[in-house]
Amino acid sequence: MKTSLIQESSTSDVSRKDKEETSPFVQYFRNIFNAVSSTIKGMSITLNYVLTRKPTSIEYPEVREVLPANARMRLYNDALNCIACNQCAMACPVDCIYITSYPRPKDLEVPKTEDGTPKRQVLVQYTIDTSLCCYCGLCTTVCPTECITHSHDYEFAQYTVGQFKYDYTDEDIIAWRDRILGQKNK
Amino acid sequence: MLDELVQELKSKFPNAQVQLHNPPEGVGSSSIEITPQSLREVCFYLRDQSPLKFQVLQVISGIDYVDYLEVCYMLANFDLNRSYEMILKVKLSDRVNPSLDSVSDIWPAANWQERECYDMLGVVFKNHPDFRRILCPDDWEGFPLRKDYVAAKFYNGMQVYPDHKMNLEERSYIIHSKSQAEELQKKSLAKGL
Amino acid sequence: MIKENDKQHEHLDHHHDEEEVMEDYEVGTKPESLRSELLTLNMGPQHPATHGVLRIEIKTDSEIVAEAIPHIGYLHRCMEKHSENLDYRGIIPFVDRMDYLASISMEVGYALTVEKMLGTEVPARATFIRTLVSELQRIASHLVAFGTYALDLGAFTPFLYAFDQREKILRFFEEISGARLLYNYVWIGGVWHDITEGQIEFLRDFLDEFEKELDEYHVLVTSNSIFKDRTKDVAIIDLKTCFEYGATGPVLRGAGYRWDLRKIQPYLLYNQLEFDIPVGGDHPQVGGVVGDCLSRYYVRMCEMRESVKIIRQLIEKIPAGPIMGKVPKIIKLPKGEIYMRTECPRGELGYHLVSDGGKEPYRLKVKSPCFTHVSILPKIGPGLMIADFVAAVGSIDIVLGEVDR
Amino acid sequence: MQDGIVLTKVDEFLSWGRKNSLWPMTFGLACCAIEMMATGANKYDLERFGCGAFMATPRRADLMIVAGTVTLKMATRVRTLWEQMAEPKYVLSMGSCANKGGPYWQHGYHVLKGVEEVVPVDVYVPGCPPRPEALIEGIMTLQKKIASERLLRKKWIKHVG
Repeated sequence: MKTSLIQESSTSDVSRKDKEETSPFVQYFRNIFNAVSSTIKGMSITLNYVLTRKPTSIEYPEVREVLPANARMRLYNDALNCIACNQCAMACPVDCIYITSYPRPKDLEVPKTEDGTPKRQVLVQYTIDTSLCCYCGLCTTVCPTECITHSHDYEFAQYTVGQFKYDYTDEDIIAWRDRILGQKNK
Repeated sequence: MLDELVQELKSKFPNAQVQLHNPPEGVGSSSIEITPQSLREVCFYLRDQSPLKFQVLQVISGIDYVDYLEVCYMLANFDLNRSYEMILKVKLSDRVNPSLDSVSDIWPAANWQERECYDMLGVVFKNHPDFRRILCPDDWEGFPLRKDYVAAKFYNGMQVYPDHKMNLEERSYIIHSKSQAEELQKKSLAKGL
Repeated sequence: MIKENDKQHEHLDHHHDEEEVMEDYEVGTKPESLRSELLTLNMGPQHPATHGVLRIEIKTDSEIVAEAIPHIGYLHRCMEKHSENLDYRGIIPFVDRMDYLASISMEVGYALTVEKMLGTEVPARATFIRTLVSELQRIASHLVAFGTYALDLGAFTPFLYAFDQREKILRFFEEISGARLLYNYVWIGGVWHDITEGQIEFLRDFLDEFEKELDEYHVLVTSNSIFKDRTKDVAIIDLKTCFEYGATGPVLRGAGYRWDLRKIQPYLLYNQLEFDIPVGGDHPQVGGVVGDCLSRYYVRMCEMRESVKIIRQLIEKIPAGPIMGKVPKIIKLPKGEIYMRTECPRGELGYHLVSDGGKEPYRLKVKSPCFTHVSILPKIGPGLMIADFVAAVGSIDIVLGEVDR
Repeated sequence: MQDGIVLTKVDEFLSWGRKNSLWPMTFGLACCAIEMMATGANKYDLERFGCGAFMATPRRADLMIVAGTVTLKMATRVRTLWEQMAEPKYVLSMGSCANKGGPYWQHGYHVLKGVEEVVPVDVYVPGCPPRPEALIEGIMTLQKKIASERLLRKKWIKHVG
């Protein structure tokens, strides 16, 4: 309806004007034609998408994307294999790894990690403030016993920010060990 | 190429005390140092008359050497056949009130770059058309990239480094008393660590 | 005379009294009793069309921009201060976060700068991978530019199409580096992870599909007459302005100057590759004048095709071998300074690195392309309509993380 | 104080309606904003959760996704935007920077250490930047929180007590 109104007014305008000014009039219709035709062209591409393409959405909570093996998600330190060498804390550009350890009493036997490195220190605290972590992966590359790794957990939204501080010497967190090693082997 | 330019500048501007700085250990870029007083005339010459025609000012970078400040002008020649870039340096010995002539009428690009240099290092550029801070808010105190800069505790009522977020407890590595340490150690040993 | 009068009173036709009053005055002059002033309009920091947290103070005369003053610094994250306190490896994650749409290009520039000072030899395979990923990053970055530019101008569909293709590139990046957006992939001396045969196969399929998609984008957006009318002859940045303000990248190439550091000062493998540098005015059938929004947009679209060409050449002859060169465990650069430029998707990225021989750089200053491009806005703004100003801001494709650093 | 079955059912209905039509504000600050855009795009499709309608103005939005680093210059604007939002309003802090300053906490003289310094935050999403899935999970966590809200009951308690 609207276009027809505009047409009427423009024709009446033209009748008043000189012959020279018919070109804008032609231009006007050409513009309308161009706009409509190019929109139809674009629409046909969209229609082609609708009809021929498979849906690309991932129905997230039900279907999950398989993460690549080296995906960098939440850090996990396997405290049983950690020798408290402090290299990860030094390499961390953000300074979010805090380690406290004491030399092992001399009367006790020195246990070994899985790859045979002697554990001369007793790890008392190994805290990572995950809310500061920038997931760059520099700490994992310097670890001599490869005990600090990126796990594949990314779903751990919290209601308070304090809950992001993980002490990896906690028994609850040591209990994650099997699950996270399982992720890597999968 | 830089040597020729230095010779040329030396003959044209005897007052500028043109010096060529080659990298001390052989790697890196060379730079040309001039006096602050002769900056504008040298810049005009470099842009319009010198055979290399540095028509583009790429960036102005300021460096704080604790004893003095240095302002570096990265100039580039956008000739399609022989592109060239150069570092022009000015040393400012007055660290308290450093000031320099603005080159924003020679290269309009300098307008914002000089504002950033002022914002970060506190170099005042004279005759600048719109001289104020650019990145930090207008009421910011201090010049962050100076080596002796200490961040303010409060800004606008907001704590910049709130104590409860600085992980002070975890960062205070060995503060435990002996008995505490032994207790913690015992706990860890029980976990098999 | 009558015609002009009509124009003058177009917006007043329903106020006949005013019209009568107005007729007493000569056309073109303003009655002194009529008070007029510029209206100040704040665009941003929260505005969908400013691509982040840019604030532009616009003084408008009705619908026309009379003065545009950009205010930046809303994302000033003190990257340069951080780099003075970190070792050379630890800076890479921060360099990533500068231009978060083209992190790899940022990393490549930084790694090349440090390697030049350090004198490290990078293995051939690592250089190949670096060239490959930086070109792929260029495509990903331009896709976002294309999608959001169409979004700014009122078209939602291209945004979805662009992100659809971008997700595939991100998947490739995630497989090689482990992260989706901020990779920390290019290290000093080489790259972190290797590329497998399967990933190259994936890339091959992707390139075939992407080229077809690119043709469709042209039909969907470039040939659309509404899009053309919005961008044609709008916000012309001519060559003189480009040189005065130091503009580089698609802005300079859009102005018709065939300047690309990949050709002029070749780094990585660019001197062995065949590709063209598209500039504004190469395709007169697209319309518009050289240096307008349309030509900047079109340069980006052509660059994507060139990048596809480059990647095709690369994956055919990727050599075997190690991916990390010999780098000391603690990197200490010799005393001195260096200024080095590379071509990132938004323009020339320069690092001015000053070392005092220690573990940390004494000063790292970044020449960011977007900073210079934002500084052109006060020059091109006046005289544009507000809607055209949005088109102008979108066409220079800024990333605020890099402007403020 | 009685808690009738009708009140509970009406409460449940109200919070069901609220949680399934969370309209976020178009408010991108930094890197995380790109992931937020990716979440809104086709692959992850935020619309499936009823919160894909990104509103350009705070007055029409229920949810503020603080996606990126909040600097001191921006902090007052974030506060203003939050104040402009109509009740009920929720804040989701996305990514390390908004949670606690992230990588910029140590030398960031111009970075606010966590957006909770200026606005109350309901849910924190970890990551730098979080994967789109992580953001969706954060929104689902927020939906859980909203579902447990008892709007009428609160009013009832106030009224009776």
